[in-house]
Parts: sequence; structure tokens; C-alpha cells
Amino acid sequence: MPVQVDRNRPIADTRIFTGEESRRGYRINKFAMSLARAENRDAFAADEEAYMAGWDLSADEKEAIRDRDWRRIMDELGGNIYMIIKIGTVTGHGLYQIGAHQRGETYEEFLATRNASGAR
Amino acid sequence: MPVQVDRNRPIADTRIFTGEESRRGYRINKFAMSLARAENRDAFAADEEAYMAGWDLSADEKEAIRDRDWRRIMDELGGNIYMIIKIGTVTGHGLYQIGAHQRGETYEEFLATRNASGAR
Amino acid sequence: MASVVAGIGTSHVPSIGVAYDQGRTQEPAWKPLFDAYEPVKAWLRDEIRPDIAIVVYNDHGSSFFFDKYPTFAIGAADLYPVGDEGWGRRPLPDFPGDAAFSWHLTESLVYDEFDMTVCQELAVEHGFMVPMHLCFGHDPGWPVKTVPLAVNVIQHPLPTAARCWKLGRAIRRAVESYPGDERVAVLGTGGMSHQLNGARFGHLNPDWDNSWLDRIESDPAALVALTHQDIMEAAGAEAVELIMWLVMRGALSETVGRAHRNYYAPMTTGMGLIALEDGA
Amino acid sequence: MASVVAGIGTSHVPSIGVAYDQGRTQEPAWKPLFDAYEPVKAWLRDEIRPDIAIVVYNDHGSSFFFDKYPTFAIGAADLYPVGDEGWGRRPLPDFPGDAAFSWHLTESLVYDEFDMTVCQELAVEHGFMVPMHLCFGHDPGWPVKTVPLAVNVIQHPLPTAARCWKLGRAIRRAVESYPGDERVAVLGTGGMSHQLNGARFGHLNPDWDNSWLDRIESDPAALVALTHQDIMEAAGAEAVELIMWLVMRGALSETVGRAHRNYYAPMTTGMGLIALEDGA
Ligand SMILES: [Fe+3]
Ligand SMILES: [Fe+3]
Repeated sequence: MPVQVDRNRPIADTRIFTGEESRRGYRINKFAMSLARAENRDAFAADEEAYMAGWDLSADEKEAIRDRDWRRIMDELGGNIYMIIKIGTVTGHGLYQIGAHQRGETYEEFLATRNASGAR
Repeated sequence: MPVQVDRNRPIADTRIFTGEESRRGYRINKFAMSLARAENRDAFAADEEAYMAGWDLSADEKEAIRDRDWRRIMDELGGNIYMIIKIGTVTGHGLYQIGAHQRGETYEEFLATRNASGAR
Repeated sequence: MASVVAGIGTSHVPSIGVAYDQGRTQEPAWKPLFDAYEPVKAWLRDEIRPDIAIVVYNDHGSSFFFDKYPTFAIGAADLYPVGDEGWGRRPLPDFPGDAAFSWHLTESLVYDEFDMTVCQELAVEHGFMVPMHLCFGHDPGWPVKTVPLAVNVIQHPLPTAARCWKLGRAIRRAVESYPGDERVAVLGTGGMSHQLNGARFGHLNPDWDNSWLDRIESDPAALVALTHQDIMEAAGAEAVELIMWLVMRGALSETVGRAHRNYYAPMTTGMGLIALEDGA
Repeated sequence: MASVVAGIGTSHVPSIGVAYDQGRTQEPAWKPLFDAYEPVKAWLRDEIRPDIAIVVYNDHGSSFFFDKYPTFAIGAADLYPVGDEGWGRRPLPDFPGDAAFSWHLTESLVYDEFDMTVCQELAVEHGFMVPMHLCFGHDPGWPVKTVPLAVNVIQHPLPTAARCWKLGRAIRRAVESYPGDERVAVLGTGGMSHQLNGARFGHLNPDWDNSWLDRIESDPAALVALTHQDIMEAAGAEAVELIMWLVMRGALSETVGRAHRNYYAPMTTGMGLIALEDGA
């Protein structure tokens, strides 16, 4: 069988969301998934610390959420973008802001790289 | 492909839990599944009517639960035994009582048909 | 017998839904995308006239989480509510299903050795909804019944491209064994090139996307041979969603007639469209 | 490489668990059942010495409901808690998993075209637990790591007997491609003859059950050819659980050595047991 995900051929600046990543990110992704419910979004928006305390999150994970450190959440803590975007939505960070942060750019710098950034 | 469930070859006194049955029984089975949680069992035991009112159940379904009419629940209302047994547990009706009722026998009559009814 | 009459490959980018809800479809940056779907809508309504749309999509953390994530899940309900994936309920009508048809598909697929997760309650999200409102009107209601078919394209191991193709073949067999005369369209959604993680965020590959559009029409075997690694290297980690187009193409006849095609890549995702008529 | 060293077919009747928890294993009506497992426990502990048990079972409304019911689900966690299926938590320790091994299995199975639902949180219930405490001691903890593998045997369409057999073959390939030296036992659970619905409640067929025990050892192909209809007609609607034994048998070598066998049918279910050594 051809190898579907070749661990000997890493893709630069890319993380493949495999089982290893899903295990690593399980806690923070589960926390993020909770924000698919409006009452949880309201609770988080009202008191971030109190809401986070109700979930199984490490000190590092809480810190990264507090810091809106999307790059760390994604690169280091196993975040899955489809879950993490729910934290972004509540805290006013859209997909493109999260993306710019992962690229190490400002939002404006990132937009300038796009073909028609009005389509956002 | 050989036919796995032959609708032209019904088995006497037997209901096969197919999609049709699962659709028919969806409401009552979902209600029963709720009793896999201790707090729901407590709520049902404390006030059956009030607890049932919180679920999407038809008048027939509520009546059959009220009447402990296991045969009707199973034969007519699409009950799945693995879900319905949870209603039995809360109301003091074990699997063998539910089975005797489906057979149209008393519990004692049913036990008398078994090889070693001490193994219950 | 029921029959597969058409297949559509289309992106399902969530920002399309936002622009749609905000009435921004005629803004200069959005117009090339939305205008391309108008002839497809008319073609579906006036020529293809499907009764049922099987929508092959992926759940992005709406009805499924990694506690229990299915490889293939199929809806078997009479209604699929609009879900909430983190930004509230969109102003769209809920989606009608056809439980009897879905259960027939499910029986055929499971006996054909596809290990489906069967969903009698399933809220749908952008992966499913964006293609629906791009391809169909919904006033006063949706003109087709739907079958959501969710594929894991977000947590590896994903089903292989070959497996997705075979699922499409099996869907065709399932449709053709249904005793009604329903006309069925299959929508394969997702992609095209994009990447949402790492410093490679925003990777686009329009040449590769256009080659995919060529091959999905006339040389799908070349796409079936791709590994996830191949797709991700060329087109970004999230471009693997495109394997869902192979379910659609596998459900069609070997030769197809292309009715419409479009490509637009304004921001971070190649937004592709191809509309194929079966047996033409 | 890791290897499959043994397979066990065993009933998982919930009343066995109740009798066990109540310390009634030496009552006359229960003794023939429990005593038969003592040599199996010793054989596993002293001769087979497995590191991992893959337990093929079905969920009876504990972790899954008909809102989203999977055909095949696999655990991929380091711990599987004791669940509550309607009568509270049983006094057993939670079950250790081996997430790395499970993810390896999952990758191999999915790429081998088995469409698993992958579970990083999964509470287990009688279908899984009864075989575990019949076959293993648990003081102070379980002596093996576990992989729960749940099969839909309660809501038709079920996977065919042939599909279950093929899953067993694929499990063997998956185990043998694992770089460790783990010794793996596969438990196929459920059955034997029983029916829990309709006026046929309590149907038993000991002759057929004993013939199954013969054939699972030396002629499994005959069982793989059975339809669900065949099994239900002969042995009761709920006897279809026995297809899970074919996953176990498919994971073993063609010839096996039988270490133990038992049959007892006191109430409403044929309680069968067979213990097979791989390649013997
Ligand atoms: Fe997507
Ligand atoms: Fe069982």
C-alpha cells in the first residue's frame, strides 16, 4: 500500500493532524469544541478564567488562550484549526487573524499577500 | 449478495430491529436511553409523569410506559430491548419479567421453562 | 429504479456563507464566485431536476468531536437542522431528508462492506450548507430532499482516495437498486488548495487546482492514485478535503458531460466548481 | 513485530456480571459457568501471557445511541472508564488502554479500507467487561492493556459475517506491522443462541450452539457463509452477536489449538466459551 502520510517526508511549515496531534491537543480542542454552544460562549465571554477553570486544561494551555497565542496553540499544543477557530470567534479573532499570527505577520501584511482580500 | 435480512421470510414471534423499527421506536428508545444517567433515573423515579413530560413521547408511548406494557412497547412501539431494559431497571422489572410479559406468561410460568433458573 | 443524474464538485468555504448571509454577493471581490453558480442553479432547476441531493461533506466540529469521530457517517432522518459550529445559527431553513431512501442507501452500503455510522439525528454545518445554498434556492423551502454523508478529512488516518472512489461506486449501486424513480444528484464538496495551519497558512496552488478540475472530469483514475501526502504537498494540508469529490465522481458514469466550471482564488482557498451530467 | 497469540470466543451475558459482583459464583446454578473460566484464566496468565487484549464487543446503549450508531468503533485512549448502562457503576477498576498501539491499529485498518469510528473517550459496559473479568484477574489492576472494538450487532443493517471475518484478517495484519513485541489476545464476545424480543423470547438452540463451537475451531468458512437471517432463524434474533466471534477467528491462523471449551445454557442464553492458541 502506498504511504498516505509519510513521516519521512515532512512538509515545511506544516503540521499534519494525525493521531499523535489529536492526542496532544485533546484537552484544548475539547475545550474549544464546547464553544459550539451559545451558553458556553456567553459564559466564556463573561468570565474567561472562571469558564476555563471548569475544563481540564494545563497551565500552558490556559496561558496560550489568555495570550491569544494562536501559533503556540497550533504548533505546540495540538490545536485543530476547526476547533480553535471557535475560541477565535468568541474573542474577536477570525480565521485570517489566526492565520496571520501563525505566519508571523500582521493582519495587514497577510492581507497584502492575497489576490482579492475583499472576499473575506 | 445473499440477503441478510429476508423480509419475505419473517421469523415467527420475532421482530428484527431494522431501520424501520429504529425509526418507529426512536422517541421511546431515546427516552429510555436517558435513564443511563443516575440523575435521570432519580428524576424519573421521583415523578414519572413530570420526567416523561420533558421528553418527546406520544400519548401511546406514555401510556405504555405507565402500564409497564412491555409487550406493547416492544411489538408495537419499536422498543429496543437494550434501551427499554433501562426503564425496567428503574421500575423494578428485570429482563426476565419483561420477557415473560412478551411471552404472555407470568414470571413463574416463564422461570419454569428454564433449565437452571437459579442462574439469574 | 432511481438514478444518479448529475454530480457537482464544489468548495464549501465558510466565508462564502457569511458573505451570502450579509448580502454581499455582488461586491467586486465576491461577484466572480457567486455569479458562477447562477447557471448551475438554473441547470439543476430546469434540466437536471433532481429529487434528492446526496451531499458529501465533512463535519468541522459541529456534530462530531474527536471523542468519537467517524470515517463515514450517513444521515437517516427526515429533517437535518441547521447546526451551530461556534457562530450561531445561520438564517436558512432546515433541510428535508428522506429517511426511507437513506435507510435503503445505508443497507446497501453496509452490506457492500462500507462501515457507516448511521445518524438519525444530525445537525449540518457549513461543509453541507454552503454547497446547498450555492446550488439551490430555498424560498420558501429547499427544492430537494437531502442525504448528508460526512467523511473524515480532518483527523488522520483519513480514508484513502481509492476508498472514497469505491464509496462513490457503491452509492451508484445503492441508488440504482432503489425501487422509486428518484433523480439523484451527488455533491462532492471541500477544497480546493488551502492550508490553515503553520507558517504555510494561506498556501494556494491554482495550477494544481485547475489540473484537478481537468482530471476530475476526464481522468479521475489519476486522482484516485494520489496519496494524502501527494495532495498535501502540492495543495496544502487542508486540500485533502478534495478526496470527497472522488465520492461524487465515483458515483457517475465513466464519461460525463461538463455543464459548468469555475475557479476563483481570492483569499486562502481555491474555490472550484464543476458540474457534470451523468452518461452524457 | 507484535503477534496475535490467542483468541477467545465467549458470551458476555450481563447477568454473569451481576452474579460475579454479588459473590454468587459458587451457587449451584452459576458454578458450571464460572468454574469453566478458571483454567482459561490460568492458561492466559501462565502460558499465553498477553500484553494486550483486543475485545470485540457491542455497545448495548451505554456509549452509543441510535442518534449516531457506528458499524465499527475502536478505542484510542489510555484509559476506558467503567460505564453506566442503566444500573450504576460496577465495582471494577477502569481499563488501561494503549493509545499508541490503538492508533497504529486504526491507521492500518483505515488504510486497509475499514471505516472505523475512532474513540478517544469511550466508557465500556457489560459486553466488554464481563469477558474481561471472566478471563483476567483484576487485583490490584488488570494484567493487560485493552483495545475496545465495538461492532453494531443491534440495529440492522449489521456488518456481514464475511465483513467481520475480513476485519479479523486486517487486525492480524495490523498487529504484525507493529514494531513492538507485544503479545496480543483477541476476544470475540456475545451470543450464543438467544432472543430478547417477541413471544419467541427465551429461544435457545444448544445443538446449533455446539455446532458453532465445532466450526469456529475447525471450519470457520462455514460460519462466514451464514447470513444474519440464517443465524436468527436457528438461534434467535440476538444470536447475531456471534458474528463478533468471526472477527476473533479471522485474526488467528488457519489451524489453531483448542485449549478450553465450555457450554452452559441455564436461562435464556447459550453461554459458550472457546479458547484457541494461534498456530498450534
Ligand atoms: Fe472544509
Ligand atoms: Fe450482548
